[in-house]
Amino acid sequence: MTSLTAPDIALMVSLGLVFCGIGLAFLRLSLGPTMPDRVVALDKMTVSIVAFCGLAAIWSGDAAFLDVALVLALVGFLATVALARFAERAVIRRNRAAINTSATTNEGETDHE
Amino acid sequence: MNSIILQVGTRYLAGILILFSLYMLLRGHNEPGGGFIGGLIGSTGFILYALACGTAQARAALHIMPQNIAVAGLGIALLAGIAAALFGDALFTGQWLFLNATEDSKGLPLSTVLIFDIGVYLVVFGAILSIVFAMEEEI
Amino acid sequence: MADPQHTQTSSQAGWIGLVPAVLSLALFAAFASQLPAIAAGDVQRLVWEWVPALGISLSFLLDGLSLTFALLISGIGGMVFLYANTYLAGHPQLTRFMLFLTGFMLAMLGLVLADNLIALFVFWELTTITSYLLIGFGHATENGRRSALQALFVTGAGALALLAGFILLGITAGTFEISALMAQGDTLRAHALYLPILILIIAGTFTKSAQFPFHFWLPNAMAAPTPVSAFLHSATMVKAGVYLMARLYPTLSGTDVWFWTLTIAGAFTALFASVLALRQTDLKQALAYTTLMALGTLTLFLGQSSSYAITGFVTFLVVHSLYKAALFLVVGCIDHATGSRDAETLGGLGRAMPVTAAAAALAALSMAGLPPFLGFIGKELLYAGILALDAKVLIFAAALIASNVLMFAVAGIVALRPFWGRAHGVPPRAPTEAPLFMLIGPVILGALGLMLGLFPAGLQTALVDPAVASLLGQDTKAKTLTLWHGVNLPLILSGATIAAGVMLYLTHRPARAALVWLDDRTPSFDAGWDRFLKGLKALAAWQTRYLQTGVLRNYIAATLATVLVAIAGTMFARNAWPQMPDISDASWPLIAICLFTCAGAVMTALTSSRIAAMAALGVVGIGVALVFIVFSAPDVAITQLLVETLVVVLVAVALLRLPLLDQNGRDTRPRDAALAIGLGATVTAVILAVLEAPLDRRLTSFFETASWPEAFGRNIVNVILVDFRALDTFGEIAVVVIAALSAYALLRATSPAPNTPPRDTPTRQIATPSRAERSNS
Amino acid sequence: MSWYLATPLVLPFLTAVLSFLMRFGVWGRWISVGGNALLLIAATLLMVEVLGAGVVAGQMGSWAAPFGITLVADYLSAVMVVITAITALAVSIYALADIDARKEHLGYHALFNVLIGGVIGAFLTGDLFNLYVWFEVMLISSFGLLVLGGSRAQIDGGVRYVVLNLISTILFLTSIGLLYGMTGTLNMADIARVLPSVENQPLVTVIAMMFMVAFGVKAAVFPLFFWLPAAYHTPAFSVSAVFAGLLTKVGVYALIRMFTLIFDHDVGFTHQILLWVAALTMITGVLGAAAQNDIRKILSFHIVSQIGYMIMGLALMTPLALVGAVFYLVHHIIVKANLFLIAGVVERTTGSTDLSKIGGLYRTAPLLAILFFVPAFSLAGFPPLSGFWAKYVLITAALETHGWIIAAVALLVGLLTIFSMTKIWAEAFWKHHPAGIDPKLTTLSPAERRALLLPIAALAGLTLIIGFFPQPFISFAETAAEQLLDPSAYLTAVLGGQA
Amino acid sequence: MSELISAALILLGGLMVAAAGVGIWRLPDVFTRMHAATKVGTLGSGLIMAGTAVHFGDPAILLRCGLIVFFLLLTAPIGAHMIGRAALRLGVPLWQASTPDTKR
Amino acid sequence: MNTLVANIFLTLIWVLFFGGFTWLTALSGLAVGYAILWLLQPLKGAPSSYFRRVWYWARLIVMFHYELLVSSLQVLWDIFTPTHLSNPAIIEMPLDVKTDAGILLTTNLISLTPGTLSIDVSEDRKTLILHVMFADDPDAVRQQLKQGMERWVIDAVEGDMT
Amino acid sequence: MEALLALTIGVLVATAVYLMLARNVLRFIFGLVLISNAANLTIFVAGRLTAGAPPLIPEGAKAPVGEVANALPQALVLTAIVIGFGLFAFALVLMFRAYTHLGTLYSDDMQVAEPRSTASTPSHLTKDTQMTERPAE
Ligand code: NA
Ligand code: NA
Repeated sequence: MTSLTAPDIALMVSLGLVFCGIGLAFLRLSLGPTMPDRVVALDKMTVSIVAFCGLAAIWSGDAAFLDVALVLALVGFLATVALARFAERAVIRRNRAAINTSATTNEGETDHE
Repeated sequence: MNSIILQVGTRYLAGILILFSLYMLLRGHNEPGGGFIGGLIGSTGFILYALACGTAQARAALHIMPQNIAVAGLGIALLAGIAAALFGDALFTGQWLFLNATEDSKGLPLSTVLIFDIGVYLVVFGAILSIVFAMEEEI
Repeated sequence: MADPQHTQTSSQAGWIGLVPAVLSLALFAAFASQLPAIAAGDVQRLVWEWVPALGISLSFLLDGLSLTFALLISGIGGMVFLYANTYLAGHPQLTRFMLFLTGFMLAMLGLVLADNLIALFVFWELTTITSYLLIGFGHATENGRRSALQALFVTGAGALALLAGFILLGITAGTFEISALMAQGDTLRAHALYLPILILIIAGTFTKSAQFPFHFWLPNAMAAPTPVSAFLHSATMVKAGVYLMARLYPTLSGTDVWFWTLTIAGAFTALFASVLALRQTDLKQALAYTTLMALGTLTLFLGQSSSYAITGFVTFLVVHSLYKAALFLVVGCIDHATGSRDAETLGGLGRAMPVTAAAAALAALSMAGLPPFLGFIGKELLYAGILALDAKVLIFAAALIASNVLMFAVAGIVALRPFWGRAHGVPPRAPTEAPLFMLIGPVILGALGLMLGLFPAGLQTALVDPAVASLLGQDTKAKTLTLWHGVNLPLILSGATIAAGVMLYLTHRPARAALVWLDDRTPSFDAGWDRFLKGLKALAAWQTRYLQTGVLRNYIAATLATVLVAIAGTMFARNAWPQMPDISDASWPLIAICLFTCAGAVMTALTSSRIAAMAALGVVGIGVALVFIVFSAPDVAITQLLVETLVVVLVAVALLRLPLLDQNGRDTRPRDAALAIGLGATVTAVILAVLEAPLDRRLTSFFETASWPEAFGRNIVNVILVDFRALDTFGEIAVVVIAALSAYALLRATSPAPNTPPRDTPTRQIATPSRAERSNS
Repeated sequence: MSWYLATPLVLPFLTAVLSFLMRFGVWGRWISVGGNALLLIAATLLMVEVLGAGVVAGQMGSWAAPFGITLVADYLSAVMVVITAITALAVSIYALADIDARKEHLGYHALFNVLIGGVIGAFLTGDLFNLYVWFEVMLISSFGLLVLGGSRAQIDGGVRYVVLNLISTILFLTSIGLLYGMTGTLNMADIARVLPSVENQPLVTVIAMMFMVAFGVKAAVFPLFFWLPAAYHTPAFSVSAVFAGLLTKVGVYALIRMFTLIFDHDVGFTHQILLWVAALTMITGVLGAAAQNDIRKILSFHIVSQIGYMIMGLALMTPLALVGAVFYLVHHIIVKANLFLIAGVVERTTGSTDLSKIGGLYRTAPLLAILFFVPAFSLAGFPPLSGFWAKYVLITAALETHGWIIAAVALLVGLLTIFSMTKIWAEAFWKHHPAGIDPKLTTLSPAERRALLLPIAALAGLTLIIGFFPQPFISFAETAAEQLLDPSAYLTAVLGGQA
Repeated sequence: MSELISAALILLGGLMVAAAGVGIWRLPDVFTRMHAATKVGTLGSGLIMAGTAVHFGDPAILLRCGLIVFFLLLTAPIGAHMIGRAALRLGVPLWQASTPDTKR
Repeated sequence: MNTLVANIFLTLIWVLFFGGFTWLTALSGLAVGYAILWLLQPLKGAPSSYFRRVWYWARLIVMFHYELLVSSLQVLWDIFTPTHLSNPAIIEMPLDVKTDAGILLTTNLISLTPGTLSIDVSEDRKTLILHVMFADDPDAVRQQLKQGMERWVIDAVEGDMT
Repeated sequence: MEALLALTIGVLVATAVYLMLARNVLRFIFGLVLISNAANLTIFVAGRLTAGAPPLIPEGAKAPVGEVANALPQALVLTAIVIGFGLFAFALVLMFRAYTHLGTLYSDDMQVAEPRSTASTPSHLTKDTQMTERPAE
């Protein structure tokens, strides 16, 4: 890539922007503060990777990377669903525990994390 | 607990996922894909099903115990390898049959290699489901 | 230490013991038939190939020495079998006993006849095992088991040294055939490995023959039934060590080391044992110590090179075997009849047991060295041998004479007092004469002592001459066995011995009391054994506690530390460090991806939030997938993403029942961090070093050219998976199947998860109301 | 004739599939027995072929050598396959009485037979990555078998076993990747051919050490053995028998293969380290055994100790030493598997394997006593049992090379082995049962007795045969050692003209 | 021409993805962040896919890109719904949760 | 009927996957689709008639994209302005749409249009819980959604029922 | 490029090792995932890197056009990923079982297979286990 054309520049810039998006999502992921925040961040990252695959396909000139994107678009949300369900179940369990144990004691679990 | 949105979404997505997995399986020899990827995607279809509607329903839909699918897959893959003996070749030597072959195209390829990949698919599919289902049922 | 059969004595002997008795007597006859030929200087060899690859053959050598032993073993064996058949009649494990005893006898015969060092060793160990089983005949008692182990362990230890010695000898000489080794004596004695060979072999023989300081197992071995003691621990097995020293006499003897080692050990053992023999009140124990004395004497004589000494050796060997076996059998008769072996209390049995008494008297007189018994001839030769000692060190002579004095007294105590002395107590049972089969042995053996003493010439030509020739070569003649040498120094010494012996016998009670007093105040080797075992167990326990701590983290740390040391240490030792890495060629997207991945990894390591850890794992997975995408691996990237998704799904499911991560559950942070950083850096260094040279891509080139034309696939990766390397893939799906079956089994094998909280769960929870709780209310 | 090689590999998997699919009912177990009987026949045929040809190689998928995956059997591989088949058949018969229907339904036969398949694959493969795959097959099926009962002890033992073995697995995988990065090939013969021309020889030593550690964990050498005594006493007896007999031996086999065929470039460094490892392994193992009071724990630590002997043979790297290592491998598999099987019968008749809680077998179960005595004293190295020849050869090899210390250690450890074996003998057999039980074999049903004792007796008989007639085995091991030290026949068989 | 359209589309898409990132970083609570992630992010990815399709100009690739977008549109809201539901049930506090209609 | 439609739908996707129509892919797609639908029988219950509502579908698609674009800008604005102008709230909205497909479509489309996010549907399927970013007037939002997105979906999916 | 990945692998290994040494076996599992990724990347890097050229043969060609990425390590990594997943899944289930049956995720407190005397249990353990929550019923 010695002489950059407009599409190349657009590609690079877009790539940079996608990375920025992923990076910001990562920050949210690490900071939380609640469980759903982290799940949202991860979900967002997955979707961004789809975008990255598109850019990679353009960059390499090979459509094979679209297959990666296709798989990710279909399957990626499974992790989100699982994590969300995890968060939700935690509530049910906590509530059940709260009923079982006396009103004053509380579980050590902080489901927000 | 059960989400209507997820259940309804699953109805479409699970079918698409399984379809997609078969597609990835069949084209794997020439494009990205293959038995592993196919099996992994196929299993996600039923995992989604299990997450949305519970494992009992997912197991009912599957009809066969996932472990049996996996072991049968292993057997199919093995038979695909042993089949070479019928042709006097070494274990896992691919045997090919091209239907409707012309000089341009090789036609429709049928091969022990594809059978092997189907075995791989079934193994991955069955194995992942048996773990996930059993694990789900623990909760 | 009564034998277990006492309560169930039966006069009806079974037939089972007659089989080995007949066998051994037939063997005796067969060996005896060889006497003329051997006496004529013939040496017979019989060779079967066994392990030619290792130079080991089942070769046998019949010469004077081995014939002497073979006759003693089979002859005494026959009588012991007859004896035991009655002695143990009705015992539920009689068959087993006879089997072991027969096995022992055959092994012992193999030992003395073997002409190959390794074959000899095999028989040597077979005697050890059978002896272990026989000593452990009283296995129901703690003490019986202890004695069996002690004997096995001590002789086993010696045997291992012996094996090393044999191997070295074989390596040095280039052969294991004893008959071939004899010719190489001079070369071997000059060899650099002579000393180690000698030390190792002597370690073996000394333990087997119970020389000081390995003597302590032998008296304990008397836990075995009396026939065993008579056979193994006096007449045959303990003489295996002596036999071996004699067997290797032409090969190894004649050096200063040989002389001093055998002389000192033999003399000391003889004196030490005979003193201790006097101390014993158990008849069998007393006999056991006199056996030690005899073994010491034999060893002492083997140290010498004079013809007197060797003739004395051979004669005393025969003498001792005859009277000692007889005496053990007699003690067995006493024990059998009265239920007691206590020298302090027994007395006056002569009237009730006249035949036994007669046999005892014959044996005891031979033991005491009185004329006209063979014992006298033996003692005369011993004294002549002492006087011919290579080093005229008076102390050895004194030791030997002193021990003979003691022997004399012990002979009286053991064989005369119980029959003709005054009883000091009442034995558990009223004495009756022993059954016939138990008398045959003692009588014949005792009578032989007298017969051979009266007519020693036959013994001389048949056994002593050929045996001495085996040790000293055909050129050297044995000294003459005769009752009357004329009045010479040995005769005078004999007289003095008898006189002193009588004195000692008369004063043995106070002497014994003094010895008991002394013995109680000196360290005991037997107690040392217990301390040794205790120490061994303590060492084992300490080591195991130190290594196998049961703490998984320690195992992991040790394993990872080993990895680190192995890699980094080798890089240091072999100077395999790479050049400084050059990362200037990396594109910024790659840098971003790497940073992203690393950030995810660090976050996984440091977070204490479960969901953050899970998500961070996902980040790493995505980052790695991005690497695969950037570097053109769509199949791998897809697989990676799918697997990553499944990982998250599975972890999310599992975590529903798992507790929170601990906040700071780490007490070894510096160690862990050091290991982590060290391993990370090392792995990086190795990878960098590997990457310095270019890669040979011929495999890939082949796949690229063959993929479509030969394997009909355009996706090379998939073609590799399902065709070129299908076997890998097959194994891999087997892994997947089995992982699933295993996980399924693990989840289903156990009953449905217990409803109650698991055992270790603390019931009290830390009371910090969660934010969720607050906002809910 | 690649099917000579492929059949022993394929059969266990076929058996596994069929016995799993038929696992409800009695079919599964008999398929397992029958499959393993066929496996023994196939292994014997392979052995006959190898005896005729020296080294037999077959290219799987018909792709020529460095490109496809080669299966190859030299003397060492062939004998390991045969021994594996023997062990597998013995254990599958034993399992008829040892494994209950519940475990069968959960897939015991599939796990077991796949484990055997993995072991055979590891012995037969001539490809490094393929070796990794078979190691994984073994590993995961051993995980499953270990925890199949689901008891607390099994789960705890399983955690230890799994965690430590996974570390080794990852290291193995990494090492393969790096070696590929240096040589560009995965075929072991090809690597051996290419490696001398690699410029950076010091780095080859580094990689060699990585392999040494990776296989060292599998082989349970010092200081990497922790997982073994932590886990081997927990599973079903037939499972621990096959673990004890086969699994660590695959690690030893891999070490022997790698450090004769591939990493013989820096013997002064690598094999010297192996020698120290061997000595420390022997000592720590035998002392560990001395500290135990449970039959299976004693036997487990003895595995460690015995592994040291085999490593010693490799470390000395003389023809005779390798004879010793090979002979030891064969002897130890038979003997150690048998001892664990016997421990199972002991447990069935006395109620425990804890020595302080049992006893009385000598009096009332003499047959079992004899059956124990043979392998136990063989393990302790008493002549003329198989273990004696193994130790004899190794000690001779050590003394020939003036390895005084290692010879002394080997002898001393032999002595301490006697100590442990007699401890079991004295406590479980000689001593009276503390609870006053008369442990009789007749408490087992006739069918159970047949299934339990037949394999034990057969293995004991094998021990005796090797002990009394060692010549054919020794001369076989000699050829095996020659092949290991001079791999030209191996290279030619695998690579054809390229070698 | 198609190159420029493609460039514009991917640039715009990139901006959207980045904006979604900013949104997820800056917005005050999990629900508002979800707005950014789910739709702005999906939109961004969709635009980039459109750009990719235009870039290649191949009907097969166009179809594939269409499928990708379709799948994203199908799954993203479901995922968002699951997260939102969880957040709601967890009782994650709502930013400025003072509107009278607010339930729970 | 429903099954047939679904089957055709799956066949179509199958053909799309392979990137072109051939008889082989079509036939195999039918077969595969049939197999999958058989597999998923427990989930049965597909939209009623299909072809009649092509028009409504077209309207739905167009309107959806329009909404998507317009309200995206609104959210973007809020993201990039230093202060958050939005007044978010969780509101409930009664649902008229009945069928599964209708509910899914409605909720998804509501989620995809910025500013509104479907959080949950009540167990009785009568109420939709929404998160709204600009909820200054919740009733207005409800009204807008019911007359917009839900209407279009109902027309497209369940025209016969209303 | 390779060097940068080597560094990344180093970081992955370091974090994985740190996790593996933790008391909570769940962290070990996380470490296992990380180090598996590191091993896969190592194989991948050892096969050298080629950007933007997947090892696919275009329609009509008999071999890949131009230099494409090394396919062999890709196949190996793919195999390793799947095997790694199998091992991971089992390990996870095992740790899960360990918790439900042994009542703890702290390897120090699992004392069934290798019981230790309670006297030697470090005191800090009792303190830390209080941080665990009650398992679900
Ligand atoms: Na193992
Ligand atoms: Na040992």
